[in-house]
Amino acid sequence: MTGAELRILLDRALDLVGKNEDELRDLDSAIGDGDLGITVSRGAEAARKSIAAMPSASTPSEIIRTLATTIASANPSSFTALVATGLLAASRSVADRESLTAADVLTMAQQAVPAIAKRGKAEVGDKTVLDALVPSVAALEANTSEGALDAMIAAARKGIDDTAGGVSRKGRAAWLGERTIGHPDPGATAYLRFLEALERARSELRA
Amino acid sequence: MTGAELRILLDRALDLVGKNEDELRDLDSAIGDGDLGITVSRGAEAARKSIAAMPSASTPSEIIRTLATTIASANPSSFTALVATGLLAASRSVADRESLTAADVLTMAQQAVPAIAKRGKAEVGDKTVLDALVPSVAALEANTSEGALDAMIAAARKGIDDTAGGVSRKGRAAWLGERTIGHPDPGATAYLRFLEALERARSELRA
Amino acid sequence: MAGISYFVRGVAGEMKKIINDPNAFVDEALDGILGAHPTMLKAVSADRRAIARADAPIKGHVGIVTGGGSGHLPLFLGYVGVGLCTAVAVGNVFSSPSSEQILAATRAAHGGTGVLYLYGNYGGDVMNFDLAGELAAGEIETDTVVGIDDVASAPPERSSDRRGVAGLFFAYKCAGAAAESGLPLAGVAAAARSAAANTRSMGVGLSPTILPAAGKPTFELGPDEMEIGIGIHGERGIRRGRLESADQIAGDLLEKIAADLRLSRGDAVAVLVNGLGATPLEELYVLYRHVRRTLDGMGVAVRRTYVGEFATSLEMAGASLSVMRLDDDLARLLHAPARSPFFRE
Amino acid sequence: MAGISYFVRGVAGEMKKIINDPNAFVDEALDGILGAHPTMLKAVSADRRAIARADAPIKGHVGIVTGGGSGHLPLFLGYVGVGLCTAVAVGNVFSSPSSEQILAATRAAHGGTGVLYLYGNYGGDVMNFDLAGELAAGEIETDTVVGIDDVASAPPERSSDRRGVAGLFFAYKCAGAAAESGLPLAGVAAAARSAAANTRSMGVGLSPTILPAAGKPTFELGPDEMEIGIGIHGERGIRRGRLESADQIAGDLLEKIAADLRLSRGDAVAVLVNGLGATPLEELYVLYRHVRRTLDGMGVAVRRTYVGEFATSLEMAGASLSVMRLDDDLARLLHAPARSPFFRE
Ligand SMILES: Nc1ncnc2c1ncn2[C@@H]1O[C@H](COP(=O)(O)OP(=O)(O)O)[C@@H](O)[C@H]1O
Ligand SMILES: Nc1ncnc2c1ncn2[C@@H]1O[C@H](COP(=O)(O)OP(=O)(O)O)[C@@H](O)[C@H]1O
Ligand SMILES: [Mg+2]
Ligand SMILES: [Mg+2]
Ligand SMILES: [Mg+2]
Ligand SMILES: [Mg+2]
Repeated sequence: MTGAELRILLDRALDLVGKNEDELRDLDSAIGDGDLGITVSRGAEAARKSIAAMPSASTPSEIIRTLATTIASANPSSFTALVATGLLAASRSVADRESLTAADVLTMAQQAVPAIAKRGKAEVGDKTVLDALVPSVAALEANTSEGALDAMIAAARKGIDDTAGGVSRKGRAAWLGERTIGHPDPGATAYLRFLEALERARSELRA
Repeated sequence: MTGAELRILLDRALDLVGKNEDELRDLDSAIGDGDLGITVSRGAEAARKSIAAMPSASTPSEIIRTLATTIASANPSSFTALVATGLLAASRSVADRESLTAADVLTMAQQAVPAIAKRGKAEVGDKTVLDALVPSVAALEANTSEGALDAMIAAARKGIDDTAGGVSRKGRAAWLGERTIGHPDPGATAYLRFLEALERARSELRA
Repeated sequence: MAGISYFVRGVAGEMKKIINDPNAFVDEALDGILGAHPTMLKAVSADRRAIARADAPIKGHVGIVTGGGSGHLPLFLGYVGVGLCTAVAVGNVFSSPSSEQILAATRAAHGGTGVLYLYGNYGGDVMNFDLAGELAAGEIETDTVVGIDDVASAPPERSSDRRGVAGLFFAYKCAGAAAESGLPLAGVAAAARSAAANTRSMGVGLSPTILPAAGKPTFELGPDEMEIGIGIHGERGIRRGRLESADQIAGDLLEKIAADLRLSRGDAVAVLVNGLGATPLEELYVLYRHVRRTLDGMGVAVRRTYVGEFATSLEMAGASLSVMRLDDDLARLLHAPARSPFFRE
Repeated sequence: MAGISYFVRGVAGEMKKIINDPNAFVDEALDGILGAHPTMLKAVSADRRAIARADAPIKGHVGIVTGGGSGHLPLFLGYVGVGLCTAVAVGNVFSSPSSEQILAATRAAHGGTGVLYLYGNYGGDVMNFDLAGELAAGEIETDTVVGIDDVASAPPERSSDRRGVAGLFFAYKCAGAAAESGLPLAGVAAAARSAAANTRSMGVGLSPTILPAAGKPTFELGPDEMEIGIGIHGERGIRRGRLESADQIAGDLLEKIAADLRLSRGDAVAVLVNGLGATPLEELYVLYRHVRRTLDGMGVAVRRTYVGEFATSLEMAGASLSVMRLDDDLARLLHAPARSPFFRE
């Protein structure tokens, strides 16, 4: 995938993911401060603009770096620091590529995950974005072919469902302790919605 | 009336007037801050103690001065400043008397009234203690004989009733403007209750 | 855009206080203050209701005595210090101190050259200060200046009936600096009078307050109402209206004040945005922002700015704006050093 | 004797704010602050969310950068000044600033000898400061100290998980004095670490607060309840109980703090009684009174006292107690001069 192709894909996916604002706001209101909807919609909107303003010859690495810094600044929060951290690690791992192969995408994901875990000092099971991210990257490792994105989505969704019954152990939600039981993690859901948006954008662009 | 007689009379009258705490609190709550009940009950209680602690040879003037300063300090407020002002003027007007005649009592009242009016910068009709005080002193001027106290009580009561329908123009009640219509003035009522207490104390002591 | 009123389930109409016996509230607060600031303040009456700066009386300096009801901190006690008032008489919540307490403060403040009484124009306070002044007569020369800055409390033609609110701070600051500089009583009184004459204030209340001993609100407001022109005891203002935006509120208050002061292009002023208790500092700065922009637009130079809690009404939500027009003397006096446990310049 | 909770008809559950557009609240408050204090503060990023003392960077001096969500004034911005922090990154209400904003503050604070990050231990802030530090790496040396003074937020064995609350003030004051004296980064960090290690806090909340943009209360409390151990965003504490008397509350808070600090006879301390927003200053002094008496009784010397609003939670009613054990170094640093628009020593 060239830089130009990546831009088109991201533009559409970012547009789609922003439409989940209400759901994400409600999820974050239940066990956090309710800002995740705005964080995602404003971040996506701002990122579309920044990417559109980049020179047409920008590399995938540069595009992802811009995505990272724009999201980090639009409506700053815990989630944006995590996303930016992961995307910056991903961007660095493909710094020399003009175009991304499936292997490159896997490398990016494999670099992003530990960077995010380290930033959040979190582990799988803490009921955070990691509980969707880690299994979805495992699915990608198992399958870098055509159906990979569907497998990632399924794995992320399962990760969210499996942890919804537990207690949030990180971030603002952790303040509520037992009161978080039964609520799916907002950040993990945002990640799932992004994967879904990517999938839909890809189908649309193919059609 | 000697100092010794005055002490006995005041002790009983102060005891009686303190029992109006609830009524005065409610009246002052309606158009003021509700402290007049406590002001009167604590002031009366403290004054009884201070007077009891005075040397037995104290003159009426000294006793009234003690009454003034004690009431002024027990639970300070607008009303205590007015009462103290009036009593200090009264005390000064009989400074040389060993014993009070009916004429002395009239002099005291005549000195107290303008001092209070000046202190409060108030006039009859402003719906204050003056609206009970001024007519009651006029009644005393007209009749310094046996029935004087009854006449004063009747005049004070009429003054209160006549002004209840008007607007309070001085003190905290004036802040409420029209909302004071229909409420009798608390300070005027306190003065009336004191006259009544004096009357009852006198009858009891005679009996 | 209108202001915002939020409805909260589960906190319906409650007001909670961190106190012990409500009747001991004032004395316990004073005990805390005296214990916290022993190098700056001392009690000068047996009942500890008259309090003076620790080094009072200052020989040869005019004393300044203030006083009033409790529940307004930092008013009044908070302005006892170097370059400010010399002593204070402290009443119960929203109630005047006694003439005896004022007299004790007067004696403690008297450095041989007389005492200025400087306080807000409230009936009980005026009567008790006047009475104290008469009791002190012969012994100590006194003069009196009362704060009458609240434009909402009476029309211009009855300006001497107006109440004193947060703008009293400016009079304290200027009179205190004058006294500290060694001016005689007439000079200190003139500084106070000039500050008072050039100061106007107006406030807006968003919620009432509860007197600890009385246990009932000082007034009632509808859920999306505000009281424009409110006093610091919850006195009724000019009108009651729907809660407006910060800019509208700031604009309303400034308009009244500027008209009453006849502010015009080229004037220099000091501005005080005061919180009444519960309103966050952030909101006070949002108000200040619009006041400042408007004054800039009018060509009025803002030489000094104060934003914070200077005269409160227990936990009342709301704010007031005070403006003092400056001449060279007032500007110099305002700029002079001052130091109390509650205020430092 | 129990504390007192009053029920008020006609103000049922409302919370009113003096604001314009809720989404512009933070930027408008900052605009007001920058307009009010142009000689002391300046914006150092295009979005004006990074703000530094007017004379920053100070050549040869270590910079101190703090930051966090808005709604806590005077925290965090209020502690940018001489002898305090050098710059701040300002987030939305109760939200972290961005790493970009922190980076801008870092650059503005860097006088050539590195920057200390000093802020409260909250997830979003930690992640964004860490990210900023990585972005600055190579260009500017940074070290980090986080405030973890809230004893109610985690047991002693997990003390590094604790949140930072009003006690952060002590770390600012000591680190700021160390930086002002020209100590290198390691020395400034050591001062901050020592202050943080010797400070404990705990608070009690009486009412929730409402985020302007969210419009819902941060938590709910029964009409006569209080939350013991509350955080400055309304985080749940140790227990919820009936509102108690001031002396009981003060005793409870001090007991927890003294045990955790292992305070003993002969120790010297600084005490900070902090109001969370709506609670009147008078009530804070009633709390202080009991704290002081208890410490006196324990043979612990109170060397410095601070009572007022140092770290708020918008209009939350409640208070917190912070105690810092003093050694000679901390006592000296605490005593050093400091000056910001919001704090003066
Ligand atoms: N320490 C952490 N490690 C990993 N993920 C975290 C951590 N803290 C928060 N998150 C994720 O961030 C989400 C909340 O994001 P956001 O709303 O931006 O937080 P906040 O508003 O508290 O700053 C959570 O649902 C969780 O997925
Ligand atoms: N200026 C005044 N002149 C005359 N009487 C006054 C004046 N102000 C108040 N009063 C009297 O005092 C009474 C209220 O007394 P009090 O409760 O002590 O006042 P406050 O609590 O406002 O200090 C009023 O009912 C009125 O009779
Ligand atoms: Mg959130
Ligand atoms: Mg009264
Ligand atoms: Mg009263
Ligand atoms: Mg947030």
